[in-house]
Amino acid sequence: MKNPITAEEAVALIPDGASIMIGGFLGCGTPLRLIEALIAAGRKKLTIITNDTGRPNEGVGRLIHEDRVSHVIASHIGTNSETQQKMLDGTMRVDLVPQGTLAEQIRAAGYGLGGVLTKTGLGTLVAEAGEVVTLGGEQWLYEPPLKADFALIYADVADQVGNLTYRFTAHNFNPAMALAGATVIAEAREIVPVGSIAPDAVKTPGIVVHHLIAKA
Amino acid sequence: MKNPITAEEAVALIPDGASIMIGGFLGCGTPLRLIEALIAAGRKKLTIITNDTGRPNEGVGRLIHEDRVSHVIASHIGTNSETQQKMLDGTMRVDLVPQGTLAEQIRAAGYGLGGVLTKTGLGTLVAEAGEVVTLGGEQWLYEPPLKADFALIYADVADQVGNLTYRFTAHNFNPAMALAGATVIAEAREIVPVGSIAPDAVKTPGIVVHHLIAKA
Amino acid sequence: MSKDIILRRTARELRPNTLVNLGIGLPTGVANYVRPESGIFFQSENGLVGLGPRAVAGFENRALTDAGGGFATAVPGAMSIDSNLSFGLIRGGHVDTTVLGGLQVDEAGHLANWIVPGKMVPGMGGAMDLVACANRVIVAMQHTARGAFKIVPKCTLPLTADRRVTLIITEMAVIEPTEAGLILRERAPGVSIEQIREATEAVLIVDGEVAEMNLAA
Amino acid sequence: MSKDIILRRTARELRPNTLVNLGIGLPTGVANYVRPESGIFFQSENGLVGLGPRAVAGFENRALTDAGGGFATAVPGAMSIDSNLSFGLIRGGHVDTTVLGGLQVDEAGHLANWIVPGKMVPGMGGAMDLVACANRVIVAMQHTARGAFKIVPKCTLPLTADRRVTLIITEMAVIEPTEAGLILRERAPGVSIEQIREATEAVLIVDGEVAEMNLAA
Repeated sequence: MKNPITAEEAVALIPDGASIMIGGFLGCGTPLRLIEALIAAGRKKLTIITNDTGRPNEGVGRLIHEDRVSHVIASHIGTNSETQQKMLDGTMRVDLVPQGTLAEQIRAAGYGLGGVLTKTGLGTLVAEAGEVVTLGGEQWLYEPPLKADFALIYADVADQVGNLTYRFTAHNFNPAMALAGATVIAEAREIVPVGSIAPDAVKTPGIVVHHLIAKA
Repeated sequence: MKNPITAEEAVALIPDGASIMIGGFLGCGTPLRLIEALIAAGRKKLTIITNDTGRPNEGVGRLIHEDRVSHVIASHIGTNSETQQKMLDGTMRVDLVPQGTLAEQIRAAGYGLGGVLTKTGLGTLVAEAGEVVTLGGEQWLYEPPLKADFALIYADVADQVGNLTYRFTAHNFNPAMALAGATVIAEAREIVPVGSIAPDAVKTPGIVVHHLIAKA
Repeated sequence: MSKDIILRRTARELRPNTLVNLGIGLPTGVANYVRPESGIFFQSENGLVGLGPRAVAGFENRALTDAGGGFATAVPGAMSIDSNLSFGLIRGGHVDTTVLGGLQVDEAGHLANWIVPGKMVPGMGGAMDLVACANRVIVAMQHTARGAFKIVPKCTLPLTADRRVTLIITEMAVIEPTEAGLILRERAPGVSIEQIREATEAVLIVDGEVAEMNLAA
Repeated sequence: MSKDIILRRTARELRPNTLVNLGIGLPTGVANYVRPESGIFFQSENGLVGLGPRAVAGFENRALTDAGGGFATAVPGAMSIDSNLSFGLIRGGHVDTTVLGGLQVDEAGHLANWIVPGKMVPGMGGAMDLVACANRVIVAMQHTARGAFKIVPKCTLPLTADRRVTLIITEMAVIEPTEAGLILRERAPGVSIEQIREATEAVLIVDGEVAEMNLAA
């Protein structure tokens, strides 16, 4: 059983400069209460690993707007002009990664695999920055596993041992990130008693979730 | 929508000498009707990729007992003395692969990845037969993707477009194999109308399933 | 209407009972020209097989969005997928056809559609996976960009993949990239080969008859 | 009873609120010595987090089996997992402790438990993943096999992994493999250091006090 903690207590565990995975896709499946708590707690110089950076001053974009991020690893920042501007200014480092590669790099870290071998990015700028290897008689782009100090997850339903379900397109990066953070903190729409979620419906086992945020 | 076909019609698509992935773990989640149909149709010289080979003359063991298999790729054959005997006799080729590596090799094929990088097997007989590579500054055992001509899947519930769910420990290799066969044939405990399975509960999208067997 | 021609013609390329990914913007409109009984499922790479039309106002669900972040719906028989399975379907060749817009396509059939260095840095999102790995890649776009050529001898913008795309469909023409170069396959009703060549910087090969586009539903 | 000593002592090594994998055979019995309020979840690598006791006759479910193929149960809060997630949990270090039997363990702390070449070729199943990747590997086994040494200077059987196991627990002793060699940490009640040494072919290092095993629940 998890002990309920507040979003404030959870982010107190996160130091300045930490690397943080944040679930969500343009705000869908993004742990918004944890993001606001990070801002309220004054955290800064964060490295964030996330699909996109939301929209200006919305979702993950709140952290960009409030200048809390020094480094972004993402696949798409086209919906956030502030992220693009800081990247072009050179005031924030942004590494862009193909979305499928990013998802597999995160999974590789959580699943104890040595990285990703993909055709995606071969013959492009992405391969110039990466490592092209020949394995099994074919060329592949190798990308290493991607870990983080923390993973902030948004779930639909959580039970009291931390088992998680996700809803529709709010799955996205959350299930993979839930195994790839050294400390995993989950925020859920709803918390139910143990045994309320059928074993076949659980998508993340509670045993990998370190902290579950109490209801708002 | 799929057109219902019988198990007999399905195995008529499979030639002698084909490579076939078969889901299941010691008979749990194994497509037994398709196995019996393969035997009845006289198929032989098959290569089968499967976690284990069941028990003597049970589950996948039926194919071993009936001498239909020339090559097995599996992780464990300790429960089937017939498989072990044929391996020691040299009358059947058996390649043994660590279970987690086998699962990822199958997934890699279905997911378009170049193979698996794992610590499992380093410093053992498995690594002597494989390829040890240094990537990201560490040693890994590389194993290539594993495809097959056919994948035979056992699902719990299927809808009429072929969406599949699995039950408890009957998931095992089925979800990964469902993406790794050039032709995917599914057998289900129950078939329900489209829309009867909630989108969050589906584990294999029907669009990757080529044939769904009619109820017995 | 030029957009209508592109959408109608592209819809005819989709194959029954397959998985199709439509890019943000113009390609999204292709769905309106596909009959429900086709058995085609649309993938939304953010997490759905079986994307339906946009949600009607009042029935939005904040957990059901499309790849552009808009409120979406799901068809009966839809499946929620995480990003790993979503891109597994793409990289693994389970997406039969992807339809994307383009900034440039060249004589090698290479597509550039993700960055204008120093000016526009949106990131590649899912485009590189889609273009490198989908079975068939259709570039559906306006033939020119406010007078500037988009079908060029060699892309000057960074490529999305080193793969040759399957087909280019514009309001003027259907062009097939091949090993030999760009073959002009079809022309829009009332458009001449000469007009297409004028709007195209790349060399277009005419190989036999250039049929008029069939735009029937 | 010797088996009881091994199970009781091993159970004390499991840490609250962690994921634990118990091998087929003797290790399975460890679960009977773990209190439900410990927050420990048992993994069955064939597809479950939250394995419960064997099913009672009449309430078996053919879709719910353990890694040995026996009819099993699930505890409240259990999760069904496919083989990929199951081994992701193992390789990714989410399994805190695995308890396995052994054929041989040597002075380097290496374990051999999957093959007797030419005689017994069961295959490694999940053993190699578990031994190479679980956070902690406990070998729980009889000290000797019908008189033959099992704790040896160097394994003569093929290794399961090149990783040093965490602890060896037998009915006679608790032994910790270290860089310096095998350190004798504890002895079973009534068993002398001399008796343990006689039953052990490998060199055992005695480094300070060798306490008597605590077998309290």
